[in-house]
Amino acid sequence: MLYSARNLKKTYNGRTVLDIPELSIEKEKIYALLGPNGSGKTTLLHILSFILTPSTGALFYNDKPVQFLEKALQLLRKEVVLVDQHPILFSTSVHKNVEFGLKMRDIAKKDRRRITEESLDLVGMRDFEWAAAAHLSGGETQRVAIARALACRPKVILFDEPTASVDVENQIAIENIIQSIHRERKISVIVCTHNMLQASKLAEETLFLFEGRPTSSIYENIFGGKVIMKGGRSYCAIDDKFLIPVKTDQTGFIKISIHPKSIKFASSPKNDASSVFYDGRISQLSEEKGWIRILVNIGIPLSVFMKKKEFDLFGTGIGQNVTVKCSDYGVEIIGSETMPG
Amino acid sequence: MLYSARNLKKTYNGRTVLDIPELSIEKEKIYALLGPNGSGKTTLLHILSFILTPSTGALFYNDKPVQFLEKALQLLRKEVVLVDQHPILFSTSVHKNVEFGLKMRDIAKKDRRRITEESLDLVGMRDFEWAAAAHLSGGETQRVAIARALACRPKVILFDEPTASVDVENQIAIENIIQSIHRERKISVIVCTHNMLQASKLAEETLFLFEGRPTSSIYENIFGGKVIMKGGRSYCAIDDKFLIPVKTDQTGFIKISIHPKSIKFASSPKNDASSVFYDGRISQLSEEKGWIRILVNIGIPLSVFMKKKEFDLFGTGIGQNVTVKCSDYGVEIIGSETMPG
Amino acid sequence: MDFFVDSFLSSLILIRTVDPALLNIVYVSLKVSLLSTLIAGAVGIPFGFVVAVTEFAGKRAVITLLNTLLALPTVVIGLFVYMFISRRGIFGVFDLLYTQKAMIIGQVILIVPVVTTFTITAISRIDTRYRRTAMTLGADRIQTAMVILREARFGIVASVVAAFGRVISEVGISMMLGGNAKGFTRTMTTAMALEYDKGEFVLAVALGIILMSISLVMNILLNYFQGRTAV
Amino acid sequence: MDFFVDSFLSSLILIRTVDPALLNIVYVSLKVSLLSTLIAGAVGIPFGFVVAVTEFAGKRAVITLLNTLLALPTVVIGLFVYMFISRRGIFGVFDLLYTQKAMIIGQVILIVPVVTTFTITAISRIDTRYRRTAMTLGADRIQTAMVILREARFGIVASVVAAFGRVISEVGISMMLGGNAKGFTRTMTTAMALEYDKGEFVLAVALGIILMSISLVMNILLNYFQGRTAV
Amino acid sequence: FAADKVIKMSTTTSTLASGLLDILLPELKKDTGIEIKVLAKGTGAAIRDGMDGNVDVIFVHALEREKEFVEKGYGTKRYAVMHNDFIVVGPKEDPAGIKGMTDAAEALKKIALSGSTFISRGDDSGTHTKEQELWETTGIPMNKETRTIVLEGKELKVSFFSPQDSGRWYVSIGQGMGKTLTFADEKQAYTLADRGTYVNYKLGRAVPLDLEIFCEGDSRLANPYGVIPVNPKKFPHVRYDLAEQFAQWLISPRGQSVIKNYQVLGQTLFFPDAIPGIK
Ligand SMILES: Nc1ncnc2c1ncn2[C@@H]1O[C@H](COP(=O)(O)OP(=O)(O)OP(=O)(O)O)[C@@H](O)[C@H]1O
Ligand SMILES: Nc1ncnc2c1ncn2[C@@H]1O[C@H](COP(=O)(O)OP(=O)(O)OP(=O)(O)O)[C@@H](O)[C@H]1O
Ligand SMILES: [Mg+2]
Ligand SMILES: [Mg+2]
Repeated sequence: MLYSARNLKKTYNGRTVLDIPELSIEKEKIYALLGPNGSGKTTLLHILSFILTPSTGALFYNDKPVQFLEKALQLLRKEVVLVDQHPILFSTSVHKNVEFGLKMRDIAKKDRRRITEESLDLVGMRDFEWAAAAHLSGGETQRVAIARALACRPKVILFDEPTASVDVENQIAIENIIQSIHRERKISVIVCTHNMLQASKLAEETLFLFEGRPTSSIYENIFGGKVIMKGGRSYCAIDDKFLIPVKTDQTGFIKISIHPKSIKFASSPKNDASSVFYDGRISQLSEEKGWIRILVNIGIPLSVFMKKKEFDLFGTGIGQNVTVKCSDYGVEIIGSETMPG
Repeated sequence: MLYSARNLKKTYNGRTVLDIPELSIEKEKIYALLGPNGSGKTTLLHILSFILTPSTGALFYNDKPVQFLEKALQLLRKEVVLVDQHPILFSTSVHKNVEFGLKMRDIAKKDRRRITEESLDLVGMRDFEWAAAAHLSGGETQRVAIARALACRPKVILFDEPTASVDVENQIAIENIIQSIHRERKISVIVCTHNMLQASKLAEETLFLFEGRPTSSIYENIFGGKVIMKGGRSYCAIDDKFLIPVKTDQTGFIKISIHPKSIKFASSPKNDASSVFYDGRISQLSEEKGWIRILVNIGIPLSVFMKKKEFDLFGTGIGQNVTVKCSDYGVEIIGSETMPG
Repeated sequence: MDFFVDSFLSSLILIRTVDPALLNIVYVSLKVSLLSTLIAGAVGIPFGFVVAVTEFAGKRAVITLLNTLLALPTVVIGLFVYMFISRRGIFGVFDLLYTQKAMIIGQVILIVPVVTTFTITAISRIDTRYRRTAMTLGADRIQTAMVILREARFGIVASVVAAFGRVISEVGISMMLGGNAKGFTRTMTTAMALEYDKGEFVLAVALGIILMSISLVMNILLNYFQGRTAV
Repeated sequence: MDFFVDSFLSSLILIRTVDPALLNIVYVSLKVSLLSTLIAGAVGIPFGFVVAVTEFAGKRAVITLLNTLLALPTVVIGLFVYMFISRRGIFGVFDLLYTQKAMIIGQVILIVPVVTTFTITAISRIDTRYRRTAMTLGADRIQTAMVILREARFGIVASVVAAFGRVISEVGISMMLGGNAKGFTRTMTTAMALEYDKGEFVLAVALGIILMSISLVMNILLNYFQGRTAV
Repeated sequence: FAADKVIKMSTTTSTLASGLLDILLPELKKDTGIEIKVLAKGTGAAIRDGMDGNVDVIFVHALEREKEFVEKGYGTKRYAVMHNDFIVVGPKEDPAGIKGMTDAAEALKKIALSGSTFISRGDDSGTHTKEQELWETTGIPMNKETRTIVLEGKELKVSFFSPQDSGRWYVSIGQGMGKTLTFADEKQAYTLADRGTYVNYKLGRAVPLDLEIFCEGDSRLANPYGVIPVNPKKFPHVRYDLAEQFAQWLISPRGQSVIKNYQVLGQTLFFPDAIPGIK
């Protein structure tokens, strides 16, 4: 195991923002870390990169317990580099920024120069080598930060939304870089992102966080709504229009997640006791390793995930109208909100 | 015209980062502003929101020339609000941040409270009203910044990558907010984004910037490669593998953009004098107002844009293999790079 | 070490006996120092703000000059002011020399550069996005300034604290322009200087201990107040 | 106004004649002030850094105390040091009193709080992301500190400039611990105080003008040097 | 070793400010090779320096305290070197009408009775001590102010005298002679000054003092200066032999004549006491 953790918690002023009973991350893989805003992704990456100390709990790196003491952490940090969500560059030149990690690793001057240039080339920022880092645009900054981390040639690299401000061309380039460093240099990677396509393109494994806790429910189709009763069954009413079946005794506002694999196409709307049917239109399709991700717009966008074979059976396609069905076993309650009611 | 500009330039230390000979932006529309990193999008938005003075040129707002004098600009700024690319929140509470614009507009205390709460509700940050703004996560910060701008109820609102760090659920919510404020309050909107789907979902008009200049070439399929000659024709060789036909006398490295509408499906590879054929696989499909955007992976991802009717003719779909053709009239040279040769 | 024990005990006796002369000295010290700091703040903070946020030709020269003025000796300030307010100076008719007003004038000149330079430093470091954000949200010049000053408050408060420390511990100007007249312009520091000249070291240090205690109390109050207004 | 013209002309004459006594005074002033500033920087910057970046129980108390020490009067420092280095003091045998070393000791005590508090303020304002970024890139404690100090350099240089201004213009400690002995411990300020005592106001101000000119030159050099190392 | 013949001397500011030492010390060096590191300060602080063993010799004018200094064993012997005299000065208008008076005490009394402003040095210096003595002989009720301090563990009372009901007209400023004169000039008030400083401020400056001499010549107005080497029995490190040599030189015909011939603006400031009638 690259990382494992037990009862890891981070608390700020009494609020627990991260609470991980159990976590295992394997070596030499690419993980995607997903979760809504504020779910603790950045906090977790900071702990895994040894720049934040958890409030309680045990963390193991390469099966050895991590001692949260500066001396010990310094050694570990030479192997693990984080690219921040909103990276900052030191107020020097782009060159010096990228060279920084190499200096810290006592690389010879000649090699430093070469590696710096190579790294900048990778992210297409070689032209800016001698520019003042402070004046770069948002995307340029993010790309230099990636080059700076790559230059360190770490064993593990953690990316916190690495392409959030990066343009389409470089987004692809960076995704390719991530894949190639993983393939060629056997670097372990964790990428935190809100871009589902990116996650499924890159990741071999996926971790989901919700309100600080790892969750099995896929981070998709998250909706908030009010519990209502109708015909002896309970539903979550989204925007007072869409009724999603849900098993609950709660009342008031809840947050639900509909598992994308649990949503199925229905050839014709027949009365299925446990399901609800919705008419919609396929607005997006993408292929992900034998699976198809389908965005069905039923008024709200539903993400559906099915095997390519199953999808092909239906003979439908982009821009076609379909009926989908949803049953309560695929709906999970992930939280109850306190909202004005 | 909401905005028009002539010969607008912004220069930093002799480098012209924005150079707009002519620009017109209509009232009560949603515009998308697209362009690669460093193309001057943020710079333009800063000028349009009257917080940056152009180096030279004339800008008109509501057909009146803009005087870049503090007194005059202050009045204009009450009508135009910008949401920054990496917004900062004042180091007070979330509530005070959102209330700030209202205070500046001398809104009564009672109304301030109501509007603040409403705005936070819109972006789903009501629970954080009394939190310290400095400690919010990336996406939370971005959402509060949007609420802060919305609370001002401006006539024009400029968003600089508003959902870059926002989670999927709230991304949709924010897109809906942008559409509804535009529809209901007749607010003019310019959204700068790298997310093509977002742009096509929201925008009625699209502006492209490349290296500081407005360009007709759609900001897609941008590749860099070396010019090579083969059989009396010139090609741009990408990754030394993919040959894209191009009309040029240049040598060395160039940057090209392949117009997505110029790429066509080819039923069978026949020898067409001016075209080159590539085999690929459809990895993504999305519907955009009667058009289909197709991502064809030929080793590098090609974006293809065709009428739904045309696409349907081919009877192909997601995950299918296709042959596409590309001819030099659809390829534009958008720059030549100085790269180590 | 006996000396410090002596001084400490003496300071306790001084405080316990509520010596009216001492009370007057403390009162004059505090009044003059606080007024000087207030005025210097009112002048130096806006001035520093303007220098920090505007771009103009001689900006670096102005900052260099202000840094130079940090080295203005009290004797020079004293004589400079003296020349204007002495009986023969152009403001002689106002009979300012050897009054608390004269001390305040001199002290303000002494600390305006301190407040100004540190305000400039504090504000320069504030991300320009704060300014732009305030502006786009509709803030006028003054309101934008308030936002920036708020963000730079730690630096600015530090500069004011330093300025206060500078004047309450200052002796040259108080002596030259105040004249150390007993009951009128005698401050803790001029009294200390006098006791030192007399060779009454114990008394001098006892007064110093009282001065430091007062300064400590003021800083604790400020700290408490700042803590409460934070966020 | 004649007075200032006179003083200015006198200062020119003083400079032109290259008075060796004057040269010595300037030399002593600069040597003592620069050494004091150097030592205070070497003590105060690291100390301020540690206070700023570490979280510990008494942090606010330490800062409050440092702020209080900004109000330490020179008389108190003078006497304090005197007690230790006077012939009867525990360090009496080293015969430090009335030497430049004694002046430096006193002046360092005077300005360490200045350097420390302003270093703390400058560093506190630096975004914690700089620290985290340096750390994740593999910087050890010292290297991380250097990054943060670099980012806070304007504030820190400002504090050192202020400290230098404070000591070169300072007279109390120089007088009490140096003794204003001609050729040994006479500085520009103690010479000014003496001229003032003699009633030679013109000469006092002339010396003041020279002092300010030297300080100006130093600041211009520093500005130039800083400009060159920026970016 | 010429460089090694350096001794330290604490003295009152008047000897340095008057310029006397600037004449005296080069002559001393020429004759004896002795160099002197001069530390000029308030009378009290100068004597204190001797008591703490920080200097090798003191040169002050506070007769009573000098005697005490020797009695307590801090100094070996007091050598009377020279004197100058005190004068009562005041504004031209002479509101108290003391012009020409020779009895200093009477003059002060008139100032007090007329309520004219009087500036007191109030710094326990030789001049201040003299002023307090004079006030006591006027018969005007005196105000005694006492402060308790702790010295070497024991409580000790320190007292100051000033005329009673003097709140408005009697200003105690606790500063040196020059500053006191300047103060009196500004406020157009009376004060007791030593002649040397007065002459310097009256004649030596572009803008002379606006004060006149009204009372002089009273025998009580004499201001004697003494030099005392610090006692090597108390402080073995002091350079007693050089200090003694310096003191001997001062009272030698050579030293005495240098003092006698020192003039500022045609005025003799100090009168030698060791050898009467020296030229
Ligand atoms: N220093 C802090 N003090 C108080 N609360 C904090 C602090 N840092 C983070 N938080 C809170 O902890 C929660 C988790 O933050 P974190 O940055 O890990 O979220 P995230 O999953 O990265 O979100 P995003 O997708 O928006 O980047 C947030 O609600 C945030 O407000
Ligand atoms: N103050 C400045 N000084 C020098 N160069 C600057 C400054 N501000 C911006 N630039 C440069 O101007 C160019 C345009 O910047 P801008 O921020 O407008 O780009 P952008 O289109 O918003 O890019 P991104 O998609 O990365 O946000 C960039 O190359 C940037 O380096
Ligand atoms: Mg995050
Ligand atoms: Mg931008």
